[in-house]
Amino acid sequence: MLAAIGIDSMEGLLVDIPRSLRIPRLELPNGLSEFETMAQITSLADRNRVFPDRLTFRGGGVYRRFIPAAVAAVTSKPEFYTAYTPYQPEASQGTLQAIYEFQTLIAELTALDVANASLYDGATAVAEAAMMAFVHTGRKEVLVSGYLHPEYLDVLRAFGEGRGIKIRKGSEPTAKTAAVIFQQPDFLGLLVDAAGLTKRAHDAGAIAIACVDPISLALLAPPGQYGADIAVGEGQQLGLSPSYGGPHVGFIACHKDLVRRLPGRLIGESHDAQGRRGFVLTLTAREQHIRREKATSNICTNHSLCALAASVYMTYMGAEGMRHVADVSFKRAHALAARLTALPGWELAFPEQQFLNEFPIRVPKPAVMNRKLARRGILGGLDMHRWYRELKGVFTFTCTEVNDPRAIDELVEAVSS
Amino acid sequence: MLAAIGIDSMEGLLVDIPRSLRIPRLELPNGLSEFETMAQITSLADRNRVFPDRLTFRGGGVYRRFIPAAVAAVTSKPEFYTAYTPYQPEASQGTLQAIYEFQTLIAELTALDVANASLYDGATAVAEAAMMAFVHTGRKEVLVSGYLHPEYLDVLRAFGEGRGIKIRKGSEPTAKTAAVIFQQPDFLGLLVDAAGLTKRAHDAGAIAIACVDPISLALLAPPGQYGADIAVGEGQQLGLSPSYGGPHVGFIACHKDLVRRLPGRLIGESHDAQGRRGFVLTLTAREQHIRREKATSNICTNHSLCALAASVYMTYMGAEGMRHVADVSFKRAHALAARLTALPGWELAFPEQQFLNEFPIRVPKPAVMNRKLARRGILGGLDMHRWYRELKGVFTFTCTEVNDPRAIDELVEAVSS
Amino acid sequence: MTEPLSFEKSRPNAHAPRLPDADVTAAGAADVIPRELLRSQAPALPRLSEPEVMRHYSRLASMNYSISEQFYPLGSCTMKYNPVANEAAASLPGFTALHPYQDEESVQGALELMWRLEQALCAVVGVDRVTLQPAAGAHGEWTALRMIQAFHRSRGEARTEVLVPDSAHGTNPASAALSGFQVVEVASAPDGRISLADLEAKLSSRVAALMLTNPNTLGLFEREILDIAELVHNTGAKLYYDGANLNAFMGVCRPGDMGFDAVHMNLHKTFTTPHGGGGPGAGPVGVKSDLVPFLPTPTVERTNGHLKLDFKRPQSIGRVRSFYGNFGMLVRAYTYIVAMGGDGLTQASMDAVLSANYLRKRMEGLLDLPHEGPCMHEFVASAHNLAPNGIRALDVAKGLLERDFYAPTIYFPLVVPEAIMVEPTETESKATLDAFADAIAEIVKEAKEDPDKLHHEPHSLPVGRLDEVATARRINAYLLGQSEDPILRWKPAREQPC
Amino acid sequence: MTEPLSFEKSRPNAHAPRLPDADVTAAGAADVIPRELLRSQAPALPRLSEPEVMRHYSRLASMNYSISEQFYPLGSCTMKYNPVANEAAASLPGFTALHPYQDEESVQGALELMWRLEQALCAVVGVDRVTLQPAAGAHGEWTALRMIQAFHRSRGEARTEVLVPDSAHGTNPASAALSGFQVVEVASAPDGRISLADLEAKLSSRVAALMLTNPNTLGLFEREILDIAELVHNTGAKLYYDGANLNAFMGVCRPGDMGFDAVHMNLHKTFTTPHGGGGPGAGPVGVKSDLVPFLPTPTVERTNGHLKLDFKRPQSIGRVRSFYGNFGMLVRAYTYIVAMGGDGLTQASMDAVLSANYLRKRMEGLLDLPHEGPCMHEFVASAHNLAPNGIRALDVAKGLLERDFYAPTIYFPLVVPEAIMVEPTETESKATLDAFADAIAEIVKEAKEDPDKLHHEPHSLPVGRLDEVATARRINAYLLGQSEDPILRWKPAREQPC
Ligand SMILES: Cc1ncc(COP(=O)(O)O)c(C=O)c1O
Ligand SMILES: Cc1ncc(COP(=O)(O)O)c(C=O)c1O
Repeated sequence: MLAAIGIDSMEGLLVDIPRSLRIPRLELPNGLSEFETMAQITSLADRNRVFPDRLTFRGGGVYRRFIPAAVAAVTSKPEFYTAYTPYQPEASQGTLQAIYEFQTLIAELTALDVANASLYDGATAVAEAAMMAFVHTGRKEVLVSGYLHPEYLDVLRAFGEGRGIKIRKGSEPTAKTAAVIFQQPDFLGLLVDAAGLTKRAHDAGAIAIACVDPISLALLAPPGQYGADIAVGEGQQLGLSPSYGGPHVGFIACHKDLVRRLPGRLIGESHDAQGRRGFVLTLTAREQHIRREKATSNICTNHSLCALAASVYMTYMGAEGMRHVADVSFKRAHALAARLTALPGWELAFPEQQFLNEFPIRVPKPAVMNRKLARRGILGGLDMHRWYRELKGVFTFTCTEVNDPRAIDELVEAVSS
Repeated sequence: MLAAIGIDSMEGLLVDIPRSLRIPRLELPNGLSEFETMAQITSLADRNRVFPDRLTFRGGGVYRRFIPAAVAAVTSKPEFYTAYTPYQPEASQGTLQAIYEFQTLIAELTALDVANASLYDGATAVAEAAMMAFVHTGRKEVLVSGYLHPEYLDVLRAFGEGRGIKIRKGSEPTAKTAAVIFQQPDFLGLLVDAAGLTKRAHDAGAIAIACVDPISLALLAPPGQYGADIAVGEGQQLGLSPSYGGPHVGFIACHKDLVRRLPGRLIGESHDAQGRRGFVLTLTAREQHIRREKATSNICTNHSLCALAASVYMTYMGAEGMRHVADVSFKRAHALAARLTALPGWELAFPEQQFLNEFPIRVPKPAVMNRKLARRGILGGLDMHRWYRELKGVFTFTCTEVNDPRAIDELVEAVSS
Repeated sequence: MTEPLSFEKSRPNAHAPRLPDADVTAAGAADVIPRELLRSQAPALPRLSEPEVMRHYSRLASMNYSISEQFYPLGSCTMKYNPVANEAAASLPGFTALHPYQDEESVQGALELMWRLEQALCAVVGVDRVTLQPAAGAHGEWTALRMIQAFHRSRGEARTEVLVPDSAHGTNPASAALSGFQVVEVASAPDGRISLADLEAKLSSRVAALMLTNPNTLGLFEREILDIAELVHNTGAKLYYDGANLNAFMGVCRPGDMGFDAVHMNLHKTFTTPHGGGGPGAGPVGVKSDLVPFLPTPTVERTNGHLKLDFKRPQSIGRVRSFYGNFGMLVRAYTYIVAMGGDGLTQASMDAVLSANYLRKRMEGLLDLPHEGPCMHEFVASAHNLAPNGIRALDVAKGLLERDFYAPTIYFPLVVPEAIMVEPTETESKATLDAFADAIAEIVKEAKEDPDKLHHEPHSLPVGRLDEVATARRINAYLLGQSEDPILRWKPAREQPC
Repeated sequence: MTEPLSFEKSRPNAHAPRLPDADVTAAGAADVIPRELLRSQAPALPRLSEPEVMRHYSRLASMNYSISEQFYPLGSCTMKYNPVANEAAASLPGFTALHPYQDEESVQGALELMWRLEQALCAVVGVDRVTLQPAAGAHGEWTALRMIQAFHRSRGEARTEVLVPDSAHGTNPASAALSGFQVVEVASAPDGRISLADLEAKLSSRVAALMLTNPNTLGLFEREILDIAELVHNTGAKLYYDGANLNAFMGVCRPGDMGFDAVHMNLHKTFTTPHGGGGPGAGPVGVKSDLVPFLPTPTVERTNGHLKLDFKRPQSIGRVRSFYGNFGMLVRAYTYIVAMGGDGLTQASMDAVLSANYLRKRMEGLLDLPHEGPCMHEFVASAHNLAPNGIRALDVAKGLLERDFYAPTIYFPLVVPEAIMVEPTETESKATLDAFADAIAEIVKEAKEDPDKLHHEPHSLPVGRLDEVATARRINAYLLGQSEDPILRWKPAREQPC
């Protein structure tokens, strides 16, 4: 090829690079065969401890759930995972239709008008929603009510700081408040008065942002039902493995009045000259590649493949299936709570509040409990004291359809032994 | 649908089944969810002990080798694994071309004229070859020379018995001999005088059948080079996992004079009306669906997907790659042999004979050796005494590219401790 | 569009894969082994980089129809959906990494799975024991016939004939011949079922067995199966069941109860192991007690929880293949059985029969339906009615390909002219069945209005109709030494030295 | 042919998946939770059997172009082959099953991998530390700008402007704005490189940073990078490197040595993690020592073999996302780096530059090449020369689709009219590059001889050119309340009660 280009060595192509910048070599070992590479990577994987699904009672934003084999069978198709963002619609209808279906699924689940193609995760979804409210209302304060996931709160703060948005804890919006953000169920697993918070936000002319658990929406009132303006959340439970925290997928849906403020990709229905239906990237005037510094967000690459996984999951489960696992999770969590509170020294931290399948409970021996459980192969509850000074000795425990009754017995036995 | 058919219950469709034959229900438990099913299957898998590749020194017809991730990435494509035998060529060009390439790869490897689309395994491949010789020569005796894999020999006997073919051990063919069968390298890993055996077979007017190790053919003289008429073998080493013995793939190739006697599918090149090249099932006049009792074999479903895996492997490795792993295996096996024979009481069982990467060695403590090795996570040599009275205390050890030098050290240390 | 061969894409300077080095001090093979034992010419394998290899096979894959994308109503082949969980189960390292010569203690899970699968299959077909070793249906047929042969021989009877209906699948007579039997054909009666009269005429003390599938290849249940069994047994012969059509009545009735002595099952049909473009499959064989002593070795035995392989079976016909069968396929089939359960398997057969009858109904007035219904899980139609338009079953098949459906089995069974054998299976929705029926209607219309158009279909596939006759002719020329081109393989331009 | 939506395929009586029952004695949610907190209308999700779900997505997949099947010369996106071993590595249960809140002791392997990846990336780009948390390039840009902002603030400087070249990618100004900066554009010089004069004019004590990619989006190396760095640093501003083009010179030179203070990398470009049809990616950010205190939390720290997550970083900008980044993507990228090694990465960049220049050469006389070569890993051509024929860059792109190639990036960068930005990458063979060049030649010929034919391409894909304007218009009507059809989603006919 050099000859065809008309030069006699690679150097001829690197002439623009100042000599002083050239390095002799990369300070990295030489390459390895695939076999040796996999041996090295596998040895790293083997240095991690894997707790079995059924004995995992820890949640806190990432949950073990049944993942149909169908999900990986779809997302592992190279036609999906090795394609780029669908810039050329005629050659990308597979991805475009799948995302259009995802947008519909999320809109249905949240009972809102429009959802986007995906965001990075639940945390950045909360932050992007806050930015929407900030721009929409022109107000510089965002209220966070109750126990929002502490990491979501941190990310929200980091986003706010750049643009000088004040993030405050509280649920009493004023004329300065751009948005009220609440999580349903909250980080402790407890149900909050979403409708009430929404009303208060609206009364103050603020945007109501609900951060929701997608599985819970098969049972609980969706944001659209109580009038929230924006719904965001983390989609990990929709067919994605814990994977040490990522990649997962953030989703965002909103009322039609806010659609032009949405961050990220939007897919719309279209037609060709022969009247055949097709799908395209649309409303791009919101996006960075068109609007540059005036864009609603800087997001470009998002989490398409994770959104695809979530679509496969929701399509496979259907409304009945999701409702079923949500209800099974509810029953098992309540059965576990009953078993635990029957033990000496164990009591619900907020006995008067309802929960779904994750609940905060005060335990007698916080210091040793999880180490003891780990010895039995159990991943125990999550220590809330790590984030909340006021919750000393309080752990949240989670149950889903993967924690069979025998697993619950094993847990109860282990903590009481 | 019942209504459309014009009946009011399923019973209307089962009228031809005598009442007396109807059963109330199947004596099986009810179905389970995918999650519960996988839990049950996984618990069975967990009841098996997996020895790491690098510490597996046992062969005997099934070997651990590096399998490129590319193999599974191809064979897991539903377009390949959920298709049927390519009866409709226009809608099956993917499978047809892949098999045509497999036929070419095997023909190249064996240096023979034509190979078929695949057989079940190495054992039935040997038997099918013997049947070819039986029909072709009209002679009723088949000679087996030296250490043919004992299970291949058993299968050959079972095939022969039906048709009254005498299977004899020996290497002195007579006018009654239909074929001489030998394995190169033999079951003990030793090299045999393939050329001499072939000549003797031909001098007696018999067919020479070589049972070969496909990886070895990157180094060793292929059957075509020394004039064997038929080459058969087991393709497991070409990208297939041990999988407790199957599914693997048998291959068969032959001299052009015997092509019409070949069992199973053959793919040929063809063209459509526009002159576009395509591939089709051909010479079907040999096969059961056309020739019925006069067919060359009864085989119908064969091992296509395994043949595809082998094609991907050979195409990925190339001649250089296969030669490289064969040579690495050779060197490591000889290094291991040298290390072991240096130990007191260890000696090669056939010091005067050459071997490639598997060799028979006399060990001092046959009764306890493997149990001792297993405790160190090592799958030790294979006890030849199980099959050969004369080989008391003799084990075969195998090395391939997966047994790194440290693994060899661990083995030597374990046996000498 | 067609794709070049991997050999044609080969580039001498393509990145070869990185591979581990020996890292030991030992001479190479070339320096140790005498030259005459070494290879003189390197095989002309393609040389491609990993990206090229992957793209090559991705493009080939996209040239296939498969049940993952198309309706595949291939009669007699039971192309039902293959649950993805089967694949997940079969790829567990606890199964794939097992060496067949590991000690029994280290493979108890694998043996337990095989044992449970045997129990489940016994329950479904109503037999006493099952061997899991045969690699496919034909292999199972041969295995069973060998057992029947051994049974008769053990009683000093040299029975040399096997009866096979004229509607039987080709593997039946072929398997009989491969076992050393003479094949005697039994005629079908006008109603498509086996002719009892002809059967009686052909039965004798020379007969070792009658091979039958039920429902037969026309999709019709052999109503007189009990009389047939009695006739056969009265002559001391055995009744063999070709289980390719087992999907018709799981949970409804059992071959064992019908009087069958030996039964093969196609796990790659009834029990959803994938067909893989032509295998691997698995063809377990179930037998009644008097054939049990002749089962191939080894069998899996279970004594108070502990499992072992039994090689000591004095009357056994011996080994029918290496190791223990297509284990990976057994894992898939067992996974399917656990997930479906007795209730699910029964429902599957019911749905399969319902789909077939619905589709058969929709064929009325479009194609000939030579036999009276109801059918079981499949039915055979005929394109005979289109003969006046110069349209054959083949043209109907190609018309379906053009319309994004795989074609039914054609020209089988041989007893029906222009046969079109349709098996929809239980895993297809009514919407799909209707779309298929509409396509047939469209084709029949086209056959009558513009037969020539149909003759030239398909045209939107990678290739059009291929000239198989020319291919056979060219191969012939090669085999007769009149040409250098084998046609059955690509031929390298020149050889490279090793 | 187009495919119905999953919603349109939905059947009320489809087999719902079997799911585990609760098997505990506890009341259901509906009986415990007050009605007003419960859902009143079930969401209208599709109801399909597993076979239908799988076939639906299989058919959608077959409607995509992807690098697994097509050449994908999408400029600026580095669509190189994704090694399958990456996927195998990332799907090891030892990685996928880890809960982010497991104790450090139980995830040493994961932390070690992250730590090693950080070291490797430091070596490639020449920085002191790297944060692996950003989920994509844009997220990395914003993260870096926040660090630079924090750096200036920590020194009591309120710098409010960020300079961005007019050739920059849209995410650059967008990220700057999202961090609260004013964006000031810097012009390109006629040779396509940044104008030093304009840069000097725009630089001031208000400037926090200059965002630059090198080679720039025209594929040209910024020759005066050292002068640029000096100018920027003299005003106390930081120099930011947009690493989307890092594939151009791995092992040849390093952004850190050029004077860049902060660098983001797109692991989904340079380091072969798949693009997934639009993510997930990963956008780690590397920084020089004076920005290290501001890295987001947590960082991975290694003290004599033991790894921990460090959350106590007083000057940190805090968290930029939940947990520790797109860990699964980090596994893939690290696997690639181990397999390639220093030698392999260097060779990759060399080959990428070679391919780009070869293809650029082949474009001579076919398309305009507005800037002088050599280029680095990509080049920008222009369809301006076809304007007289009424052919635009868009038409050339569609013509390529018709010929089974994905299209280059078009209309970017904005500084080139009718831009066609081509990045072949190192993983394509010469044969593929030639085929692409031939396709361009054919298209240019068609453009001159029969432009109208080209205007109507593609016609052999599932759909032809789509009317994006009509789509926008219809959405507008919906947003203005003039229509009920959102266009941005499928709308169910009627709601089902819960
Ligand atoms: C009726 C019948 N019998 C036997 C067979 C042979 O089964 P296999 O292809 O698995 O050898 C088949 C399958 O083609 C069949 O349809
Ligand atoms: C030059 C350049 N900068 C930044 C980005 C943004 O990266 P990402 O899409 O990962 O956010 C891209 C990728 O589109 C790019 O090409």
